[in-house]
Amino acid sequence: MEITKFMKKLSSHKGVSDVALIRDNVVKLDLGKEDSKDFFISLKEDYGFEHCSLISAIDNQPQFELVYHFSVIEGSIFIKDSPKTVMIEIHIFLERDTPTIESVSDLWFGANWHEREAYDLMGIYFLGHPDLRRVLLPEGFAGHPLRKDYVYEIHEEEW
Amino acid sequence: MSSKRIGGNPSLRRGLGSKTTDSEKIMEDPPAGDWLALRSDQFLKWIDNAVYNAAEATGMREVVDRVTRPIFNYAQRFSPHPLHFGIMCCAIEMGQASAPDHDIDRLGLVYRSSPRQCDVLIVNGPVCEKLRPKLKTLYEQMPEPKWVVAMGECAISGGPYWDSYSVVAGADTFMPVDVYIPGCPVRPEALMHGFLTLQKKIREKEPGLFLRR
Amino acid sequence: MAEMWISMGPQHPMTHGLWTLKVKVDGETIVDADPELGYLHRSVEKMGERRKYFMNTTLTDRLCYASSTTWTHCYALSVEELMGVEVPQRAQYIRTIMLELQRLASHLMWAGAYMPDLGHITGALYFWRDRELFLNLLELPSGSRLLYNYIRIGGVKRDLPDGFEEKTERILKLFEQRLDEYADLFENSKIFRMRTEDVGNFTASQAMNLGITGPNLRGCGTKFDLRKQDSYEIYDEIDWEIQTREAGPGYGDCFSRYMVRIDEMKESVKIIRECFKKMPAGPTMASKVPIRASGDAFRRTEDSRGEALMYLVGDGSDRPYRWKIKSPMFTTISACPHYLKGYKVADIPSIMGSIDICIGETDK
Amino acid sequence: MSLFSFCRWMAEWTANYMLIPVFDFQKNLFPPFSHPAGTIADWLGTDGGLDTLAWTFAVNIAFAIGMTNLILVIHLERKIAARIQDRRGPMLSFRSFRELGEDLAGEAPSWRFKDNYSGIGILQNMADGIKAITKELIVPAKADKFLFTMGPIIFISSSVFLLVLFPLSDRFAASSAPAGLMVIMAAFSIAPIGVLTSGWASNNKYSMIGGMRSAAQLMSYEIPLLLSMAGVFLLAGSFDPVTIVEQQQEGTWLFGLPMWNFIPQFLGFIVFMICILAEVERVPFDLPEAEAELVEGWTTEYSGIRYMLFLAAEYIRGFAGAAVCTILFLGGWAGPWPIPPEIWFLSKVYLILIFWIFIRWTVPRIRTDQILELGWKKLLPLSLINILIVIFMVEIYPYFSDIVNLPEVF
Repeated sequence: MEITKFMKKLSSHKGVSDVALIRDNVVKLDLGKEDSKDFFISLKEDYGFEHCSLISAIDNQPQFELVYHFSVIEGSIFIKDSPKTVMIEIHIFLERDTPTIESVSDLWFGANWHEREAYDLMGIYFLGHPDLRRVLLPEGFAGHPLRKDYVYEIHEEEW
Repeated sequence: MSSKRIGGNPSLRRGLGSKTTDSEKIMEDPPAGDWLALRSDQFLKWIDNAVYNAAEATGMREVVDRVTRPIFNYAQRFSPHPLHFGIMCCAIEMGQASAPDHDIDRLGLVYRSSPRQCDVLIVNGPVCEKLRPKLKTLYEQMPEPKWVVAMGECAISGGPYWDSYSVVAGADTFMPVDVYIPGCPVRPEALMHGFLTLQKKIREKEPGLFLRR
Repeated sequence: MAEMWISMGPQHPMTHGLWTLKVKVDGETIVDADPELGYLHRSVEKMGERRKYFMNTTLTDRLCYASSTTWTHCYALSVEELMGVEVPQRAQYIRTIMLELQRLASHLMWAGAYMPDLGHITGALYFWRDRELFLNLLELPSGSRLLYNYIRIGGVKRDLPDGFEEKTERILKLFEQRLDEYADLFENSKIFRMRTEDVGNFTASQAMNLGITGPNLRGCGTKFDLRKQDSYEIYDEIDWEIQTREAGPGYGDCFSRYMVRIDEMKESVKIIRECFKKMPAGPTMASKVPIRASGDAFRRTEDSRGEALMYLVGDGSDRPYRWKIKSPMFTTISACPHYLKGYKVADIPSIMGSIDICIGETDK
Repeated sequence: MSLFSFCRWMAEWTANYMLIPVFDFQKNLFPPFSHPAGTIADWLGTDGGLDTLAWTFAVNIAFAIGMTNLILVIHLERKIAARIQDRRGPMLSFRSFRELGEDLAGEAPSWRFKDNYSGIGILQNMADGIKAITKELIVPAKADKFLFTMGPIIFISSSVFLLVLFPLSDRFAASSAPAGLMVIMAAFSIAPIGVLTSGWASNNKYSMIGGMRSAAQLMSYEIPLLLSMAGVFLLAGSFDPVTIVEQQQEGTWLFGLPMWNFIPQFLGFIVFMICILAEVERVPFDLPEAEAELVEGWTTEYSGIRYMLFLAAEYIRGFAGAAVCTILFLGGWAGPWPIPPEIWFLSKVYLILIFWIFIRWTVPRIRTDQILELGWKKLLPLSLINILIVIFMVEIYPYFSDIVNLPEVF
């Protein structure tokens, strides 16, 4: 499937808005939180995005933003006359009071620890995640340090 | 920030985390009246004390110390076996130091994987909050006499990670450090110099006595 | 023997860094595994939010201690994308040379660390001896042995010194000879192949789903290298091949991963030579580099270990609002129960060594 | 003059001029009682007493020679390994004694590190050994204390015992039993019990797996090892090292060279070399202490002198293994005249040891299941074939050659 055709198809999905081509091989779109799981399933099954590159959580004060990067490795989407592979960047906005979203780790195993990290450092809860524990910080650590309102003491030496 | 070596002094050592057990308490104060009630380990301790006191009284201790101390000191300072333990960048340079170009084996350094068989703990990177208890365990697993080398800026003071929420400000905040090797990362030559400095330190501060360790 | 959990790490010769692998064994067969990270979590992402854009290269250098230039380069690329900086042609060539030299050093570090895992200490010292050559080479332009801080936003710190090309050529020639010599010691050795072949297998489709990229994925036969697939700098102007292993016995196992890296080193040598041939004259730094940025941008590069991705969000100030690092090893380690199950305890070092762990970038 | 007659002469001299007068003097101090000193003095006058004293001397001499060799072997290992790896190895020089002398004399310390690392480094072993004495001996809290101390004793004593069992030549033997090699092999196979014991008692999973591996390795390697030795025993018709070496001098080969056992029994020689490597636990068969996966294997929890003695005992076993190999297959102490047989024997042993060092530093370690497979499926059949060949040589061929007048080959 050529990338322009792919972009047209994307717009027809429920909850998808602002589909844009931000580089010659990267498609960016915004997605509603409720329709995310259906969209991710079709992203994997229909369009062949085999690889979950990154899930990053951003504290936009007040709401949270989740940015998913998926990439094609041997999939069916291509760019004409170019060896470049296609990536997709998906933005999902979450309310600060309810930072929950459905997990995609059953679709991409590689997303498993990215979700754990987002939970660990940003406090986003992934529903249906098999093993949502802290991954980088020790168990019992108070707070989620990558949030902008996290306050910590800096050990500054006296000079 | 104290870089004082605490290894040899039992009272300070105890403050570092090894707790005084009940049997030790009994040992310090042997029951004067009922010798027969001594357990075998208490008895050995008592014998040890008796021999020590006798040696002390006759002046034998000084003679034995005078001869054995330099020999043991010589052996200790020329065979420092570090723990095979890497934290960050400096660990790579530590490995590179044993490569043919620098060959730290010339100084008799053999990396042992088990803390039980080591003399030197090289802290070669930032100590994070999650690592700190483990590092302390490693230190306590090592047999006396033991030394700690803080290798690189991170281990000395936190280095580039001074404003991090999870990095401890230097290894000496929770364990005694003998030698600091600055550098980010430490070059292999600097590591060698650090070990020569450690030798110098061991030589100047003679280790524990022979009869009572 | 009953089933039991063995905890390996954080101080264990197998780990190559600081992490804990808990394995459940039945006799000597692995039944289950549970990796644990975080002993080296330095909070680079949070610290980056307190520093200016150009100051963060210090932190990116220390992200991966075996391959620091590639990470700084990934960061510089992302910031350039965010700010819209155009890098001069000569700087791009110099960057490519530095990246490939760093890749050689990193792969040699890996090979050196892999050999003691198999009980072959001499191999480690041979590879580290060769790595020393490349460290000396990288020291010439940058002035440092391990953490160079040479690639800056908008170009490189300074031009290559005089005589760099001749020195590089001499070292590359020596290195090629030595790689041919080592073939008899390693890949043609019966015991080496006994330890690595048919150990730690995974197929390409599994690897993609598990999030495994880089040489580990190419060891499964997938032609996926971001230097071609998402080309940056001047990799698309240079004639080189993606190194993979053909399907057959020993496909997607430790041996194929070993061979992919060895072949990649040979390919890197080619790239460096061609870069020197084609290198134009000119400035090495963009004429104007802004210090403020807004919006968001990301670039991904082919790190020595796989796909490196940095996602940056700017809010118009001179510091990043959010800086997210994707480490290839983070997902690869998370998948280790999948490729450890069913093998022996003695295979753990062989498998975990072959995927080339670097905890610095993993724990961030 | 043999070692024993020398020791006997020494024993007589010691008894007559040193021991008996002392005991007699003590006896005379207490004339009314039958003091033990008197009994000892009487006993020392007899043949049995003098023999016992002579054996004691012989064993001590053999032991001292073995321990001296041990230092040399460890030094060789470190230096050759370093040279293989394109580096220099330990370089602690005798000049470092200057510092020691200053410390002993109590003068003010002055720091001269330039001189300390410019020698051949044989002092490094000494420093390591003495340092180990000063280290704290740790017994883990949950370890089985009795077995934790017994394990090293079993391992080290059985290894040191090996040193006095093999002869350096027909005249230089501390012990000469008709079943000499059987005793050596029995002593060899005690050590895995010590390994298993200390591995289990450490209360450490790595140690335990190391101990288990040692037991498994013993099971799979002892059998082909003994079967490959059986060929030599059949050929010589004896377990006695002296007989075996003498038998090897009988036949001749090209240019009148003696036909040592490794020529007719090449198969057995190969099997033996592999198995003895596994027996002394060297790379590629050092599974019980595979440092990549089992931190230090079964020695993980041992500190200080216990660990150092483990290390020493392993080298002693290596030395003994090479000595057995020399006796069985390389003609023992036989060699041209001007060089004494003891030197011939030791040089052959060192040749094998250096060969092992080269193997150790050039091949990776193999896996447990592979080692068992190699032992049971390949080496065992090969050693059986070797025995068949020897039986053919010893029994069947001479029988037929008597009947049909075959040429005398063997």
